[in-house]
Amino acid sequence: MSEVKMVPYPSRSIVPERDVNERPVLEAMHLGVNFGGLHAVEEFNITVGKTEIAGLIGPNGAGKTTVFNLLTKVYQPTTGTILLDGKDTSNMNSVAVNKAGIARTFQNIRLFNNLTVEDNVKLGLHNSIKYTTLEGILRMPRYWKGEKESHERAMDLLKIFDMQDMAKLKASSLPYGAQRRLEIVRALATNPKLLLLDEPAAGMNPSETAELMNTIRQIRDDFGIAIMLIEHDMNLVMGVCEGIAVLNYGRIIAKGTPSEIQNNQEVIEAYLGKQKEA
Amino acid sequence: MKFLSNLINGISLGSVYAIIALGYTMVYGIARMLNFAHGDVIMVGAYICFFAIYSFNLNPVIGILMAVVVCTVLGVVIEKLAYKPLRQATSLAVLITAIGVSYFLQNMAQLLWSANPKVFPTIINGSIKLFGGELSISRTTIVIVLVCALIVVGLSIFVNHTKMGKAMRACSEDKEAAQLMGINVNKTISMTFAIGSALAAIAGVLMCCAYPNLQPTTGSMPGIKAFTAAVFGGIGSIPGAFIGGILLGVLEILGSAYISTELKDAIVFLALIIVLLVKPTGILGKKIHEKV
Amino acid sequence: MKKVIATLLAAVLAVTCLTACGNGGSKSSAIKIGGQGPLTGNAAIYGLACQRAAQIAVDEINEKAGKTVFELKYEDDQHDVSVAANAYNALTDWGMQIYLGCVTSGPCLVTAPMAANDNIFFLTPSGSTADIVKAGSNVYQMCFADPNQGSASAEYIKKKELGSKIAVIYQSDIDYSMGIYDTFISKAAELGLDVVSESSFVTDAVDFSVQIAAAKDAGADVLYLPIYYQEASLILAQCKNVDYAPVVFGVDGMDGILTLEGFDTSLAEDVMLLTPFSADASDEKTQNFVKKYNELYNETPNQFAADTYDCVYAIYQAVQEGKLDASMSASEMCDKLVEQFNTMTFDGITGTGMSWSEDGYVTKDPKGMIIKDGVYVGLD
Amino acid sequence: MKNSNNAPRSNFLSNISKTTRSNFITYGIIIVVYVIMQILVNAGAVSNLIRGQLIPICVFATMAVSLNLCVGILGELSLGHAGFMSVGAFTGAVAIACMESAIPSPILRLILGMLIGAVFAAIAGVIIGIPVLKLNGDYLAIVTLAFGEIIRSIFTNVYVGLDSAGLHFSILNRIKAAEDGKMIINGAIGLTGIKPIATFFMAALLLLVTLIIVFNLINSKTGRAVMALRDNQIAAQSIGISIPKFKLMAFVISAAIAGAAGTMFAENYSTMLATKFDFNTSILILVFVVLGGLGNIRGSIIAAAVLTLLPELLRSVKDYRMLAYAIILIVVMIFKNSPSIQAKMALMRSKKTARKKTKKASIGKEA
Repeated sequence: MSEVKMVPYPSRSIVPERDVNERPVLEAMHLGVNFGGLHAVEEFNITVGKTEIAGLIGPNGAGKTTVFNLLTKVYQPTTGTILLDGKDTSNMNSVAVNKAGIARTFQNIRLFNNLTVEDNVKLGLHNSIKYTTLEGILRMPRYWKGEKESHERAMDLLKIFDMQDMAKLKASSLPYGAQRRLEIVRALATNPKLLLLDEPAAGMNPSETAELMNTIRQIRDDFGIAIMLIEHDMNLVMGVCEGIAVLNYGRIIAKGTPSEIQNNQEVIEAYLGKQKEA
Repeated sequence: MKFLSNLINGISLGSVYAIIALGYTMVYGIARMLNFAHGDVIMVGAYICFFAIYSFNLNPVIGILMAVVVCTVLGVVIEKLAYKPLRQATSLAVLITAIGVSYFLQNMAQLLWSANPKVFPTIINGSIKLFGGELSISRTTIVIVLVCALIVVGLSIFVNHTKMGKAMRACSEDKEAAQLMGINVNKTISMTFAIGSALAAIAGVLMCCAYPNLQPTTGSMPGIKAFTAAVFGGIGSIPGAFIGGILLGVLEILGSAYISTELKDAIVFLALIIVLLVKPTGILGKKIHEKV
Repeated sequence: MKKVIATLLAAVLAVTCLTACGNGGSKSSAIKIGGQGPLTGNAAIYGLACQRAAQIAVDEINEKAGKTVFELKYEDDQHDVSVAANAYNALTDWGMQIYLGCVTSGPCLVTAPMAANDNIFFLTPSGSTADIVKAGSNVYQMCFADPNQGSASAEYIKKKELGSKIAVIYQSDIDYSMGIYDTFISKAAELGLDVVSESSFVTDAVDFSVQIAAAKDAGADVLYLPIYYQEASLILAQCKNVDYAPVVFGVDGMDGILTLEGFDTSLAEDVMLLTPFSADASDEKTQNFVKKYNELYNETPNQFAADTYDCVYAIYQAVQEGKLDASMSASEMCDKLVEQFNTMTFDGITGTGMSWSEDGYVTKDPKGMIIKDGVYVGLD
Repeated sequence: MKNSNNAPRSNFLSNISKTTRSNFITYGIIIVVYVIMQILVNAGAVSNLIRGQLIPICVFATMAVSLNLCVGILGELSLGHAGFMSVGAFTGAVAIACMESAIPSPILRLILGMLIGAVFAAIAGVIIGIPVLKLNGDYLAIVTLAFGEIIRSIFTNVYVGLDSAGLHFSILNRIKAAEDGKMIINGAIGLTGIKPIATFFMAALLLLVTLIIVFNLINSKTGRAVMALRDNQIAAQSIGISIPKFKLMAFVISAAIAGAAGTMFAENYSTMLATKFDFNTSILILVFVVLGGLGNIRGSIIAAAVLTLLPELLRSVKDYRMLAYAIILIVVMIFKNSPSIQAKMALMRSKKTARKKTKKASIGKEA
């Protein structure tokens, strides 16, 4: 694994050196949300470089998924700004945010269970298929062309995880690991600039996780996009992430490269607790 | 004065809706099903009481007790035969079955008791005059409102402070978890149906006291209205059913008094839509967050 | 499941063809009379009354003649316009030769044009909307057309000077009530009657406080109720609750109120109504019919039953005078019956000296009745 | 990543042909049944009762298919579908009555009437669809129920008259057409004086066109988006599929089809009442959909046909007719949906086949 040099970036963040001269794909500033007075996340600041693989870790209940939900506007943030590729997303909803370039997967898998694997991927391609509803009902030439193209594109995307043979299966009939991979493919199909993966390795065995690591890098290289992931599997996080942010009680307690994080006293305490309590 | 008298009539009609709505809301809250046969259980209750009083000359109190017993048994039997096999099925399948049960009860009633309407005997007589006779409130109205309030209080205490009530609330939150905690879910649901049906019997008798017309289809329209009332107040909530019922009754009477008698149903249902637009889960309904 | 449904469907189709093939061949010596009405559902009381009365009349006729003159079949139309068409079709499949029409007006409006098209004689006992008979020259009514009742009521109130201020409560979603209400209002205006309050209600209404308050506040001393007796019973009870005691005047739909099980007849004391039929009438025919109906069904027949009973006898009279026999086709019978009905007079239990216009309307006198001590007493 | 070889291409074709094959089988069934019934009718081999049911069956099958689009494909329970049918019935019939002198061809009039009925029902669909978008589950169901009741209540009080001075319209206030004209909608009396112009051919055609629209919709990107909403709304949003847009689209298309079916239904009878399209009719259509299987279009059609005929075939049990209908409905629902009974049935079936196999095997041995 090649060592990436991280350099400081304005707003107290760091990005890989190769992305320094590019506009960062994501800049979140003072992001916060409270649910009925409870500050689930506050003062969340992060910058993700254009092709960075970033990690978001922290103990259970730290607010990691909430950060994803804020970024994708499942919840509207109470405070702060999110700039996506320089664009302010404050007036956007989930749909607009996706169209603007963020795609995600979910901690508890959310597939379209009654549809086929192929249809799940085609749904990711939905906004890039160019024909209208009426053309679809009347089966105009553009319908045939659009369907053919989306089929081919869907098969190409499924190939990333070698899932072409499963195209005709119902999504719910897939094994757990394949469902997680399908979610990633579906998210990729929306042609994002930033891909958010919520525990992509959950339920996978070590060899599958190792393969996943390679695929994540592969995706980043082939698509030239940034990836941010939440993961409990430290081998994966430390192995694939270039920059890592650690969240505890809704606040970032540390940011840095994998080696910096591994040696951070506060992070170790957050995970293991203070010696007394242990 | 005219307004006041309309208001009182509205509250009277509303409390009938409220008692029926309580049954709907109980069953919905715990079993998560729209029991469209509820209105027809009311009809059965009213018939039992009618025959007890009119044909067998029994004391009205005994008549009411008989109605309660018969309806409770009926409710439990319906639950066992028709709904229990569908515990794991989609809610839609249960809904259609409930509608089948509703047809069944109506047609059974017609075969047993004929389609001829019956006039329910007067149990409570007279009225109270206020403001020098300008405003009169029938004693029936007072009894209905009181009974309704009593049932709401009683049910609230039962649900919040007894073991069975707690089991019911647990089932309404999460059936599997309740099962794991050692609650007999089947028994709890049967119990809910029993209580709901007993309430239906009381509702039937009270409804027929206020509006003494009894036919096999007597329960269907009030049933739908009461269901609307339950949604109005936030389905699953006991005080909500009470508030929803009263509001619906008042709206219906005021709507027909000041807007149009022809369009009173349209007014009531329009109000429902507006309420749901402002508060999507009804007046006292709980907001449900989906965890992402 | 799919297989089950598919088999069921195949069975249905097979049955279809079988029933179709089974028809036509059998010709019995009896004339087939068909009728339909709501035998289930909300309006079942009317349909069942007609079915029972028709059966009594047919049985009597067959017994007297010593042979099967008529064969009767009643089908259920649930007071539903589309089921009405099905019921009519079921009757024609059976080989119906004479048609007693539907009991309620809406279905009549559907089947009358069908009967006119098929040229099957149509005589409805109780479909009272004036439009029904316009469907064809072979369509007749046994009851009053609604408009006649409205104007007759207004004339009666005027003639007897029952009161100076009139309130009307009508049912706005049934044509029966609307028809009477319309003509009553226009006739009342013509006669100079003062209608001070008009209010309406819709099906399934149980609370009439608003309507009663409107009448009371307007100071009406006559309450005209062109509605059916179920709602009337509720209105009377609720009037009493608010101590409102006007002169109550009803129409033939009010008939039946006294036989309502559980009804406190004292509420109906002094209620007046126009009805062609009174179950308490002393003539032999009525007594005989009421007795039989009571024996068989443990109920007192209402005006629907009486009209149907008369329908069967009127047809019987026309059949005899026109010398019809069962071998004729429905269409041949229809022509002969039309000829007879346009000329004959008929004495029944809902009136004497009845005759029919070529349009299909009946001419008979409504009887004014007043309820005294729980029984009808003739007015006049 | 760009090298698309031949394998997916052939997959693509086989994929299309598989769903298309299934759809064409359904079209074929409709056409074959239509032809058979038409031949039987012409030969006089069909009873009047069944002949009179042909158009209603097509209409209710169309209704069931359109409701399935809403309940099965979109996944939103609607208890007021008859309301849209009502809108279509009344507006379409008024349009047809107005065109009577201008357009002599009844078929053309019927088609135009159905289009107008569909447009008005679609408008009603948009009006109701907007509040629907904000609600979920049972609350949505109750709003549709309320809507159906409002429509019924309004149409019971609508008066439309046509005379030489043109079309007159009124709500609540009774009006009368001039001497030379006639009332088309007369309040509680409903649509009056319709000269029925619906034909079995047109009804079957309506069903076929509906099927083509619905199948083509389901197999397009719009249909996929609608089904995605049914399966997981949050996931759908996360991949850029707008909930309001596609909910509304499915809802409105479903309403428009119901409107066209309503016009056809009204034109089959000489009168039509607003009360015909009440809660009970909505429920009836829902029963077709649930019994035929959610999302199963062919099932909807079969269920609609069987259940429309059933009460008529039960005429022989007379007074017990509707009771029998109720019992059949309950029993079928329980048998079809109870997991334990389904499991037992499956067990029996497997035992049966096993027995058959052993029997065959033993026979084979003996031979």
